[in-house]
Amino acid sequence: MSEVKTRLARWETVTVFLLLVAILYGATTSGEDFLSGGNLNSILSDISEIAIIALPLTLIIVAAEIDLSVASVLGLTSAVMGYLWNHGWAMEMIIPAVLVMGALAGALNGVLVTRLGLPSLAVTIGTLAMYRGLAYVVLGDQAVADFPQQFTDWGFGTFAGTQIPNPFVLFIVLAIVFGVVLHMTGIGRSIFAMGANEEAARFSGIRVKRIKFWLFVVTGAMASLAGVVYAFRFASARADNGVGLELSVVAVVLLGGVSIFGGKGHLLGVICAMLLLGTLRNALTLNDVSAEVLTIVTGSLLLLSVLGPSVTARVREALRRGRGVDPPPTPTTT
Amino acid sequence: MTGSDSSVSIGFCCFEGEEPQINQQSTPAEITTPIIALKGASKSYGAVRASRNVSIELRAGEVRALAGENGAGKSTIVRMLAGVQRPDEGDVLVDGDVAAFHGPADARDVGVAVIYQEPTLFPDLSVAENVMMGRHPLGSGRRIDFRALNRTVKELLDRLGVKLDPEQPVKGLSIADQQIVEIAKALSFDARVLIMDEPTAALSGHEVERLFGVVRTLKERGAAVLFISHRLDEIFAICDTVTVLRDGEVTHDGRTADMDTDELVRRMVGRELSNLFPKLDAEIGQPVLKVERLTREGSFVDVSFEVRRGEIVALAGLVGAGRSEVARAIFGIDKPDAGTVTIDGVELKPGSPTQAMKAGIGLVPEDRRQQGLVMEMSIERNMGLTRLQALRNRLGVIGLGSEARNASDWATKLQLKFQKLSDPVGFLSGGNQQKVVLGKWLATGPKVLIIDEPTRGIDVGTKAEVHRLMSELAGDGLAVLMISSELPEVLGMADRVLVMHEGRIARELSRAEADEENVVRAATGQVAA
Amino acid sequence: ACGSTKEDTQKEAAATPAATEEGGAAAGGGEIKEGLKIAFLPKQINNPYFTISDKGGEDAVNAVKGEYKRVGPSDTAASSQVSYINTLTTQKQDAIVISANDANAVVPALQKAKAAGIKVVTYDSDTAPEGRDLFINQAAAEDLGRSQVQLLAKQIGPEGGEIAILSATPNATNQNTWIEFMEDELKKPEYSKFKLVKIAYGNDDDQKSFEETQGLLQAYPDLKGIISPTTVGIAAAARYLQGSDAKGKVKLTGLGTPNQLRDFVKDGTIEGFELWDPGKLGYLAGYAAAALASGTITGAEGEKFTAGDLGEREVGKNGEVLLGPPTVFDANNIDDFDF
Amino acid sequence: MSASTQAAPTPASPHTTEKTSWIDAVVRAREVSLIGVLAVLVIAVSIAEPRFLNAQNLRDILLNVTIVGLLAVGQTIVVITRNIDLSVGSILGISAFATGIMFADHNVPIPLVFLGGILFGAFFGLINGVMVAWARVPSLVITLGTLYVIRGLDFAWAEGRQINAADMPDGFLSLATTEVLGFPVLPIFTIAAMVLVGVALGRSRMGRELYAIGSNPDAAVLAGIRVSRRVLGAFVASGAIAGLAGVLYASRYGTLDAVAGTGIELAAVSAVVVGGVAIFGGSGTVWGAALGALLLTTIRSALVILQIDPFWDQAIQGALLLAAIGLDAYLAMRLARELRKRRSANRV
Ligand SMILES: Nc1ncnc2c1ncn2[C@@H]1O[C@H](COP(=O)(O)OP(=O)(O)OP(=O)(O)O)[C@@H](O)[C@H]1O
Ligand SMILES: Nc1ncnc2c1ncn2[C@@H]1O[C@H](COP(=O)(O)OP(=O)(O)OP(=O)(O)O)[C@@H](O)[C@H]1O
Ligand SMILES: [Mg+2]
Ligand SMILES: [Mg+2]
Repeated sequence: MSEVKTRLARWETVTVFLLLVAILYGATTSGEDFLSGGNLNSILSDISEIAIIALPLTLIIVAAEIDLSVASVLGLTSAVMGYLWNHGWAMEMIIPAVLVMGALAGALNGVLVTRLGLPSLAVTIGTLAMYRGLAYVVLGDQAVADFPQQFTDWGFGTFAGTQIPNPFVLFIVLAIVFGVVLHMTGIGRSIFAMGANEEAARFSGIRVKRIKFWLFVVTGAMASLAGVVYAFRFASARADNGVGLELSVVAVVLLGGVSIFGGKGHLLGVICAMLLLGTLRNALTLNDVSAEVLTIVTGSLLLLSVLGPSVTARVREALRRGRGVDPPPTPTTT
Repeated sequence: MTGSDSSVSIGFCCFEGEEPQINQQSTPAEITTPIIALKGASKSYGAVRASRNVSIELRAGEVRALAGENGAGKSTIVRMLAGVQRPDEGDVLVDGDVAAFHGPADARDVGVAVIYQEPTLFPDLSVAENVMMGRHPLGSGRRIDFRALNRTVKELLDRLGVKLDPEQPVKGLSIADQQIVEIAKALSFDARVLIMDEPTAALSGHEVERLFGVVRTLKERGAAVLFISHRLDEIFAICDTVTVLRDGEVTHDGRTADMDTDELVRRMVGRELSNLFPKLDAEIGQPVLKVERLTREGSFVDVSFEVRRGEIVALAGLVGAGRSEVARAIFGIDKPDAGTVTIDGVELKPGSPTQAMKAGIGLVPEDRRQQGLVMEMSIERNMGLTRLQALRNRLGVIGLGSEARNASDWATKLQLKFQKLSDPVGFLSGGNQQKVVLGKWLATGPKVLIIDEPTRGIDVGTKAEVHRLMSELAGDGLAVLMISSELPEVLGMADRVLVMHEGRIARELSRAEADEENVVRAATGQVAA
Repeated sequence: ACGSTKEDTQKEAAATPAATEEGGAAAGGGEIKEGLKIAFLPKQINNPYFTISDKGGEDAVNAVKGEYKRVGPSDTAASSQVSYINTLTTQKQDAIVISANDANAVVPALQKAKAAGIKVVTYDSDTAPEGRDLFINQAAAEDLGRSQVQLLAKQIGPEGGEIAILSATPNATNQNTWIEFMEDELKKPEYSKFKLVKIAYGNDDDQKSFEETQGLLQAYPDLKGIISPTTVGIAAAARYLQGSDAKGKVKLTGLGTPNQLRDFVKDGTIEGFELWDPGKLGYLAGYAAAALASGTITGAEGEKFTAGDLGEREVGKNGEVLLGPPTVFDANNIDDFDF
Repeated sequence: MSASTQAAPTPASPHTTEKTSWIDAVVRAREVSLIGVLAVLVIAVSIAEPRFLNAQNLRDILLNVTIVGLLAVGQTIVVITRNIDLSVGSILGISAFATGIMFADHNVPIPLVFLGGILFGAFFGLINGVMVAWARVPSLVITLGTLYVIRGLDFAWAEGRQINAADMPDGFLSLATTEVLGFPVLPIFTIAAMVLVGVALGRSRMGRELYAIGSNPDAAVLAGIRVSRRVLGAFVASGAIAGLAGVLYASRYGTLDAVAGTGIELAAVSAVVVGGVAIFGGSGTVWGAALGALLLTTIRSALVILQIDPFWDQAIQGALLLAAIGLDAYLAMRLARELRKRRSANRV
């Protein structure tokens, strides 16, 4: 198989292709509406929080773990922000405080996963419920909406006269940082190694537990940051902010070609996937496609993202073999 | 089962209450049609042609060896005979007729039992269920009769002469015991053909003897056996005939009685091999690694020894004696309960591989697929994993091509056979994978290298190369701690031999004292240290 | 105080939708324009209550020869509503009629829509006033809150007892306002024998509401009555009571639709409950949006507009238009209604 | 099969007696410890609030566990094979809606509705199964995808319609309230399913093969197990059970729209995890899973009856789930240590 063909067969490439198709679809069916700056702005701002959380979650999934509690940490952050604001804290104090809180929430996940050796899926289903519950404990049925104007303006505003929303600019900066860490540093290499084979990583002297722990901490902090952005962007802090967002984020990461089994993936794929999802949903809504169809489209894309590579591989295999039988997976032996 | 007790002997348990279908009279193997055979079989994995036009026949009452270097295509033949894979070209013949196996179940149905090279057990299930999976004895209402199941398996294990509880989950068994379960599994049904892909790799001499006993019984009963091993003495001990493979092709097919080890090796590697254990004398210096009273509950007790510059110390013993556990504890994978490890006089923090690496320890683990390598990662990245710090440039980022440079240096030094350094390491053959593991540790410039089973599952040619390397390294002043279950290797390579028995160092032998008898006696606990 | 709008004249006026910029009082009595693009954005697209109300909205928009459209999320998250607002803004609708999931979270997006010349009408659930031009109020929150207490008190009788509330989500704005008024009403001396023991939240989820009802009865064996000011909650509570020993003994009232509760009224599980006609609510909202978008009104207090069959309506304080008092449904009249 | 196997007298196998150490007890007694926790909980709560133990409340707990317990049973089948089925909530939802439609629009008789609901669920299970087993794609992703897709189909089908109790026959609705010998009818379905699945998993070859697949999928292939077919079957079973759960949901709650059962998959997974079914396959039983569901339901009920502030509900439930899996891990660790000790004892 030639280099080009392998590259073409990579799922990330397919994602880019689909993204282009989605843009083309939007542009041809909704014309100037779709291409207007304002619409670009709403595409980008709609995915702000998902995008921010998807960054650390990509790392976590590459490391063969998962964190389903992110949306609850986002909600808890919103709730605590509202609570502290009601209690007269200055916003300049609240932001660092909730980021620390998010990091602590992530640290609890990390401790349970690395020290007690619990499966992260189970742990974070537990903290998913617990953190959301704590959000209700903190803020109850209140909604806090009187955050200072300059902060909410930032959340809703655009960057230096462009149509790029401020939160998205924040995302771009973070994406560069995460991209470099994952793909160009020793930590990134370690994450890939432990995702593919944790034991071998340990035997190579990689501090698997420590790195995993910090991944959870960073994920918590980033989810918290997304919570801050969310609260500002909607000028509203409620305990139920971001309910159910975790599934969208996981969907985006997987759609971006990251293997749920760990050890494989590229951040660029994930970024393409979220642009794809945002663009497609926007283009469809502009064409008055209903919410249920959007749900179906999201789900189908996710299915496609895993079925596509697998089915093409199997078809290729069958063609090559010529005999058309499906071989059971074989333990590779040498 | 009670009524048919007398008819049940090793290897022939008829759980369905039927009579064994084995041909009881031992007809001369030459005249009969082969029970199972491959005819002109070829098989490729992508670009790798693992099997080319291979023909091999297994006849009743015959034990046939399959010999060849790593990657020669032995396991591929096993997989085709077992119905795991179908040949791309050519056929599988059963009793002379073309058979289309659609899966392992089809092969099993015609009486083919297989012990695969890789363990194929279900860790969560009991020993008994592992042995009898899919063939549980049924009671009323087609429900499984667990009592009958456990009893049957118990009987089978007793006949194999092992004390294993059939109800115990496989999870907690040692590798050797797991291998025994594999063997029991293969023998548990009415097999006409028994195929064993390196069954002895994890077994001690005692257990190997037991296994051979079983094989002989089977042979007398008229079964055909295919036996694969890298230990050539075993081939000569048990096999009547041998098929030699090189690069996927059959290069020789004949009686073992008609050849000797040298010839076999020559046919396998296609060249003469002079010295299998080229241990050079090195200058032995100051102690580097010092282990004192190291203890880990349930694994080993009170282990103390030292290794000096330029010295190769072998840790010998039976499988399960706790040698690997000592290595893991020294390197910090496991935390010992008591005792200390010092390098050049500096005590290591227990349970920290990172610290051990900093202090200059390297560990080439026994299981290279699980512990040594990340299979889907490229060769260069695998080699770089131990040197992530060193590969950073000023910006803290891994520089473009720095991994490739690091890897290609060592690939050259170790004469690695590969296509591209960016290929997944899983593309390499076993021996070459082992070299990658060695390379990734040598790249760290260690003072002490612990090598656990340096040549497990490696063919003779590569073995010699690995030994040459170890010897050279010691010559350069490296302290080497070698764990090995192969006696010739221990005797040939070591300056000093530490023999472990049941978690303790039973005896220390100098190179001069170390001979086969001494080591075996100590390893089996016949002498106190 | 301007004169009535002449809804019968349907002239093709080709003015830009964002015409009306005269602040304050009367807009020059214009006519409703044809071809107005009016979009309904309910809290949740598949909620039956909104299916009914938006049907009324559609009737209104069709009556004024506008272009009706209905979009919305399938969950109740405020954020999903925002992306719909943005899309509607991009599409340059003339008016958006919205029932807000979060009174504040949608405001910035609505303000952007308003800045683009789109009129915003809220119905059923309001936003902060700066987010919209008009709020079509189904019933004054005060009336609604107090009347439910009155209804229940009448059913229980003067001896009083413990009562509980089964609400929707803890964050539901309209429910919370009503509950405040209920609590205030209960402070009156005539209710001294009544005691509000618990506010439970069924999250507008059948299963949760059902289990919460059951929990209330277990935790408070002496419970005399439940108020559930949400259609999902009252149906679930009725269903639980119907199958339990407490049927008829524990009184249940609140807000619900006649179709949903007809059986329970007939078998005595519920004596009476109340609700406005959701279809009329949507209908009124549709007309209000059309009037705003045509520039016949601006949303100032005292302005009047004609709302089809509902006749003339006046804009009240804070830009609110009141639908009217709720209807009380009981065994005698329930068969007269079908929604 | 063989009569001789049957007739064999118990040879009083000497080894069975010697190895009844406490570890084996713990291994086998996951269910026992769950029952213990449950007992402690019930006793503690009823000391604090005696009304907890009244008949109506116990009946209610049983009824409440019916649906999530059923889903947990189905989920167990899938989890044992080292898979997961996140789409059960959506399958339940669409099957509940289908139940409503069958009654409201087509007057289908009750037994046929049950059958229809089950088949409906099995159909979606089949789709999941085909994708997981044939395309060999991780089930977490597949079922996350079908969670969306099936819910979307449900929305599209319902178009905002709601089916009310009035649209369904009384005979069907009364299943939720009638009792047989003081025992409510609805949970009987769950118990029947549990026993059926429990026996099938524990004592049939097919069931043991499911465990084998979860324990080591590659080895299962080599052992001649038809892995794809079995995994497919597990998903069909899980789907069918979710379909049945949908019918029961309709009977119990009586109000049906497109959001029925949203998010219930997490409750089912929680129950399975608390019930000691290993999320990585190969071990666990439906009894454990059902007890896990019962425990979680009882906790919920206790929170209500103890009049805990509703805002604390979710937080407490999450914390308890963490405690349950934490305890589990602790026990497993003890077990491993004990095994290690036992090995060293064995050699001497
Ligand atoms: N699943 C696979 N995919 C790709 N290549 C494979 C696969 N299995 C085996 N090979 C390649 O086929 C060749 C023959 O492999 P095989 O496992 O039959 O060798 P072997 O003789 O059993 O070696 P060893 O002694 O190391 O076990 C090797 O080059 C190996 O790399
Ligand atoms: N897979 C396993 N799971 C649990 N315990 C094991 C396992 N393998 C080995 N052990 C235990 O660990 C101890 C040491 O075993 P190990 O086989 O590693 O020793 P060794 O002397 O290094 O043998 P080897 O020749 O396999 O390297 C023994 O008590 C053994 O029972
Ligand atoms: Mg092999
Ligand atoms: Mg070892």
